[in-house]
Amino acid sequence: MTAQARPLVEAKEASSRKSRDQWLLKYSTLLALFLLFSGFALTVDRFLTASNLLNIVQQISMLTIVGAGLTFGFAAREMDLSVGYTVGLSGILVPLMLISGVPLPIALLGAVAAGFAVGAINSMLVTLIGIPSLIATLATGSILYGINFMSTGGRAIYGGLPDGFLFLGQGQILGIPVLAYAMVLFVLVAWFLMERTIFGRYIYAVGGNLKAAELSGVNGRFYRSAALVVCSLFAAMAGALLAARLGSGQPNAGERYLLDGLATVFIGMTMIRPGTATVTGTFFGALFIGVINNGLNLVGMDTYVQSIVKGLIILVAVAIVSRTTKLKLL
Amino acid sequence: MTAQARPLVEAKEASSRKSRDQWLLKYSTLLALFLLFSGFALTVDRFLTASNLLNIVQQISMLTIVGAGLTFGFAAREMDLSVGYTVGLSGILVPLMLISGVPLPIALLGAVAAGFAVGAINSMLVTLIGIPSLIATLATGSILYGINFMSTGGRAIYGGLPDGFLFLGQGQILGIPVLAYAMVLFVLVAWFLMERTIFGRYIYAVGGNLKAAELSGVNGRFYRSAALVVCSLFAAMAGALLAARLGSGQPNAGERYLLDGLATVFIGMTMIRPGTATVTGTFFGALFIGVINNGLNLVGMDTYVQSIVKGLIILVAVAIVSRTTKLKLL
Amino acid sequence: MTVRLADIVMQYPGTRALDHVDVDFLFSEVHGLIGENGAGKTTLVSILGGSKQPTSGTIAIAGVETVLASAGDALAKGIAHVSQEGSLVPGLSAAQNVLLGDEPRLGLGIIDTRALKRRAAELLDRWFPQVAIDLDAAVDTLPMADQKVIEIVRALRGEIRLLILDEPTATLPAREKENLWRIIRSLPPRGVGVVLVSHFLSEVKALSDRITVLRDGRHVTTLPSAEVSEAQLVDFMLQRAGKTAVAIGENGDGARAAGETVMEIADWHVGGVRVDRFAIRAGEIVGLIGLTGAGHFGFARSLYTGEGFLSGSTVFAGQPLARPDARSMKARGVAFIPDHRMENSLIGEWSVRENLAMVHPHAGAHAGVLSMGLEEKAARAAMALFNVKAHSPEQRIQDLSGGNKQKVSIGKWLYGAPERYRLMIFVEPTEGVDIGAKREIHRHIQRLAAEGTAIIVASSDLMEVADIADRVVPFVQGQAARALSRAEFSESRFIAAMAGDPQ
Amino acid sequence: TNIAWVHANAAAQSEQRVKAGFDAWLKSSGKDWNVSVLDSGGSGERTASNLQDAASRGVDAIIITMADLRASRAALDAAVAAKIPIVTVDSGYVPGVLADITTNNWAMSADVSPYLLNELGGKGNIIFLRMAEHHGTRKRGDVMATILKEYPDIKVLAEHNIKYTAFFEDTTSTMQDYASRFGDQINAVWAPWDEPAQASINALKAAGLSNVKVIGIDGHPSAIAEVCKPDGMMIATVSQPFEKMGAQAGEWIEDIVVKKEDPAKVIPSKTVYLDAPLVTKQNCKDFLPK
Ligand SMILES: Nc1ncnc2c1ncn2[C@@H]1O[C@H](COP(=O)(O)OP(=O)(O)OP(=O)(O)O)[C@@H](O)[C@H]1O
Ligand SMILES: Nc1ncnc2c1ncn2[C@@H]1O[C@H](COP(=O)(O)OP(=O)(O)OP(=O)(O)O)[C@@H](O)[C@H]1O
Ligand SMILES: [Mg+2]
Ligand SMILES: [Mg+2]
Repeated sequence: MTAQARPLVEAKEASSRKSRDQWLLKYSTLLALFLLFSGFALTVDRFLTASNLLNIVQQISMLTIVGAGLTFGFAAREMDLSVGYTVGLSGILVPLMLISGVPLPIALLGAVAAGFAVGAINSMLVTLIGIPSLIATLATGSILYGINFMSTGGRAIYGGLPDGFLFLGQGQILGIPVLAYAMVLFVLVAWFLMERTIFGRYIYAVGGNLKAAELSGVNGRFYRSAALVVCSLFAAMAGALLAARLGSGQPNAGERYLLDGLATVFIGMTMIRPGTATVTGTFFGALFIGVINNGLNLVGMDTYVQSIVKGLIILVAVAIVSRTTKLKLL
Repeated sequence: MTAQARPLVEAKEASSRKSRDQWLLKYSTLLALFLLFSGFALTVDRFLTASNLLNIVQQISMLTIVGAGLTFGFAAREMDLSVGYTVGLSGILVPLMLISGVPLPIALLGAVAAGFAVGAINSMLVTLIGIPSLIATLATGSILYGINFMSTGGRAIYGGLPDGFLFLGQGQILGIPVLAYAMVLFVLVAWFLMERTIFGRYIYAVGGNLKAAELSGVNGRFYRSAALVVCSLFAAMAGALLAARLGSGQPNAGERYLLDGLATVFIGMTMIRPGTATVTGTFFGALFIGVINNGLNLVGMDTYVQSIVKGLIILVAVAIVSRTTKLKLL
Repeated sequence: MTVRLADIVMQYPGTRALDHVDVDFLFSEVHGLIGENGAGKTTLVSILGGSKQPTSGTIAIAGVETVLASAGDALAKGIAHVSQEGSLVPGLSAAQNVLLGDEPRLGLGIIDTRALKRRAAELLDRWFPQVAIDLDAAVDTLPMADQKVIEIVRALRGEIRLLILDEPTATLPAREKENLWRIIRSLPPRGVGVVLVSHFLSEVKALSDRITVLRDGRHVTTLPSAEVSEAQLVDFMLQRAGKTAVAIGENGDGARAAGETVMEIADWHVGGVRVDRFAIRAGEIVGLIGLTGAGHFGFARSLYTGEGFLSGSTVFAGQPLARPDARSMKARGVAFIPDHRMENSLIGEWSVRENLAMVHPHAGAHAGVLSMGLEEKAARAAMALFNVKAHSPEQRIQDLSGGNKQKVSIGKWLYGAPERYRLMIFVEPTEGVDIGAKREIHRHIQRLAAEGTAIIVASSDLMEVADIADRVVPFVQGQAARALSRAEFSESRFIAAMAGDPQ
Repeated sequence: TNIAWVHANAAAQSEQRVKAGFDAWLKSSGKDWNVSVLDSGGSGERTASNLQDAASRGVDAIIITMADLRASRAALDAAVAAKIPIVTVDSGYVPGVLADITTNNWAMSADVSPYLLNELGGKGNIIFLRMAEHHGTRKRGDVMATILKEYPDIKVLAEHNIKYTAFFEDTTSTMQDYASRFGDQINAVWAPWDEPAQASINALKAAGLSNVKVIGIDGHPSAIAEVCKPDGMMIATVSQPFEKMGAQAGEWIEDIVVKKEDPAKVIPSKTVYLDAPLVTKQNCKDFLPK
């Protein structure tokens, strides 16, 4: 019958249109990033130079690492509000150790240990005692803040840092900043863990539906803890790199990493798998913020105006996805 | 049969034990507050003096107002990350208006309008465009930050403020600070709205189960918007009072109100109706923080150590509830 | 008076859920709506209830074309919808839920708390005079059946002319079911039409004046229920899709030789439940039945999770164990398929593939590294096994129809499963599942038993238990009563046993 | 003797040095005063609360460093009413306090800014970093802006207001971007204090720009060391006598609180300016720690 035939054709058309929409939606934030990048490349003089692009990478590397860690937390539906202070902790611990003569590899191990310790405490509070991670990490953040400032007397630590350490934050290998290698390494490891291993799958599972995961025989406590530990570990590594980049240990240097890290993850959650924190999304989220900051700086825009423009760009980029998909963030 | 009787008896005993436990649980954070208060009263010299208690009230009044506003947001399951900058906005807008000769009542209306405008924009982004409130308010926060600093050139505004305005923040009526009256007024209004009116009931309903509320004919969009508008309005009023207390407009004065406001609500969510944001809970949460800060200051404890001790006290207070109830914060 | 849905099309990405459907509902009838899982029933009633907008088509109330822009809009026009998933506001009390959106006020928007409680009690008494529910309790602490009652009372509180019930009895035990049936029948004479979506054909046939059958999103037929038999309805539902009705489950008594004892417990005390002795042997299917709150579900759950375990001795596969917990029981070869699949089993935002891979992800991994290709292959196999209707393994679970969700909830235990489970525990295995799929699931259960797996089925569907179980243990007020053997199976016997009638 | 020490932001090196000077003075004069430290973390409101609490506690004297006291008027009045002597350091004089011990921010900038511009020969391109949130850095920037008007051949390539909360990283990133954008057009960097100057030098060096003249203000030891390096890019700073400020505050409190002398006789003026000499490559050796 003709009446029957019509709808089938329509269905096909509709579905191909839909799948295009679907695609657009998944990648609209990425598209916004691309447009932004092209815009800067065309209009801003030295934007598209190797040295500037390397600058961007260097500037976002610590943020990306913190964001990648937070991604694990979000995936498991645990929020770590203490990351900023964990960045600060290892950012002063490592310089302090180095200055007192500890060899570099051991100082870096010290950062790992500090990150692990913070993560372990957070996850004990959350999974054993049952304090919601938002409160627990708000409180441990307050404690870490006190420790960071107390252990330095509030002072920044300068001087006496070995060249090998400074090389991590400021040096280059084959013309590419060491920080870039570090970032790529962390992102790849995080991506692999989350997307290709059962470890990552289960972190997503406990975040997606804890009860369902536990009834399927998944150790919910373990994977929620693991996610919080990864958050802290990554933050601690970022802190060590930050100290190397700044050539000094600053007790409050980490604070911006909380809100910026969250922004990174949020923006990332608008792409790839909308509503879900993914390592790839977070990476592009950090790149997004990095490109905006750098581009607007090159344009010579006033800091305050930058802040306004940044907010507007984020809104526009996210609005496209949000019109059509329901994003649930937490 | 005896076998039948046994479980019933047990059930009764268990249930009376249960209800005591239940009670303990509901009020354990309050109990912690009470113990803390008594501890300070007994051990710290001038803690329990009228003037000191009034100090505490004055110190927490703005925080309580911001927290009361955030309570509406949490109840509707919307997070406002821009409150700090809204505090800042009206905290410079009102002094700017006053200095340029606008009469006090109109300047205060200006603050109301500013709060309303920010809330309206936030809620449009959230309910019309569909951007999750966490992202939307992160972005509007960035925009407001830029506006605040741009409009003042980053400088604080001093001088030329009318006495009537300063009286709001620094004066007393019948020996009690005006700020205390303001706080009580806002808390009572917020409590009444949330607990006794349909407005509040629907805000809880859209937060509890948006779909169910909409199926019952509740206008979800309106009440989610309303919650965000109340957040901003309360923050704007707190900002005006803050400027009156400081006798100056400071573009960055509001920033601490985000994290502290959240802490207030979180702590409040451990009592009264565990897991739910309530105005009463938030009030006690603010009191909790105020008593800790003031008491430790009176003890003469070093600020950094204070920060550590504060984190520990919060953990202990919240741990009691968390051992037994599942708190879901967002 | 009627509501007429004309030429309704609902297009989802990759799925046409409704394809030019025409149907009209009278305000003076009970109108049954049946069809396979995924046939489009929920979609159709969601459009009727205003919570979804069709891609194209029109809606006319009493001949006047209208738009149902939202659930609230439909409600204002006299159409109330009790959805399949349940929609109450947790945290609010039962009374507050009943009157949500229509609170009595003192003026100035202030809620009249006392009047609210009174009105809620009146409403409950008017529609469900036999049911006692604590209206002050937080609604999420009430049993499922009570929650359903609250939802229905809420729907009926206003000037309603059409009440939509989407599988209202899927999770209700027998006694509540009967209550509900009585209410459904009483509505048309009071001027309220009912649209009833259900997989219980006998229920639909008994209650409805007219029945509409959907198949693959198309309208098959609408006809007076007096004019069709159940068998014909099944034909309408399955026919032309190339599926033939499966013969009613013959489980071939005694064909399976029960093997050695798999699990044996004694003096168990879990929560409010006490069981003196319970044992199950390989290849045996044991049914657990009971009224609401009798403890049969809690008991079944606790065998796997140990939830609420207070005391008792347990021997599994010849080895004593202290207290069951999910991980160690899974490691011992126990599978647990819970009820309330969206809450207890599935992840809505995940794809079918990812949900299927949740229990045994190793099956989709190469040397510990997950391979999408392998996963997809294994997922397709599991989907084929259970005949899951989805446009691809990548479709999100929340976009599947209720019954297909249930199939995934069971299928995930068989994806990459070991040779065989020692014990499988099913709670409400066919909740919201269509008649064809129900038989398939029963066949699977019987096949698994035949392969030597011990099986526990806790269900509120007595016919289901009668069909597949070898032995039925009725629960009465937290106690296991004497088991019934196949020879004693009959609906009346079950009901008597559940009521505590010692025979 | 009980002293409450209220920091505006203890994370600032300058406040730390004031405190260190005070501590050294306590030690050398053998006092066992009980000093409790209250940090306001940069928040004017916390400064007010800290003052209130100190007054509540009834300490014998309060020392306030680098706060903007105009925003703590009411709290200050409470302390004054409780007859607690208050000495402030670099906080701007407000009625009620005994004195504000400080350096002259306008004068410091007036020393170092022309020095930089003259070293450039009155010609060239500079990056102008400012920070308006703090009164001292703001005044220094304002003076520089005024002086610039007299140097028509100096071109400001870019002006940037440093983000206070993460100033070191913000300066580093911004300077990296400027290095990309302007390359070797940059002849000099004017930084409002030493730490951003140091951050700028790090970033410029990493970008291979070692021919840029940088100045800072404060004269922190690491900055002095940088000036003294023969090839150091930092050509000048101003040495603020922070330690001396701390010691001075101690001495006056000793006289007034312990020895009960008349404040009017002890303290010369409401605002007491201490000398802050310009440090350049020529004289920097004099400022190195002995
Ligand atoms: N949001 C959605 N996106 C894509 N497909 C959907 C969506 N919602 C429903 N579908 C598809 O539409 C079809 C009809 O679904 P519907 O829920 O109406 O079925 P149903 O008849 O109620 O089935 P059941 O008896 O299992 O509840 C199914 O194939 C389902 O997968
Ligand atoms: N693990 C447990 N822990 C505590 N109490 C339990 C447990 N299992 C069962 N109970 C108690 O036993 C009673 C029956 O529980 P069960 O879950 O079997 O009820 P149900 O018939 O499934 O009810 P519903 O229809 O609400 O699912 C309940 O009152 C419950 O309090
Ligand atoms: Mg359905
Ligand atoms: Mg049940």
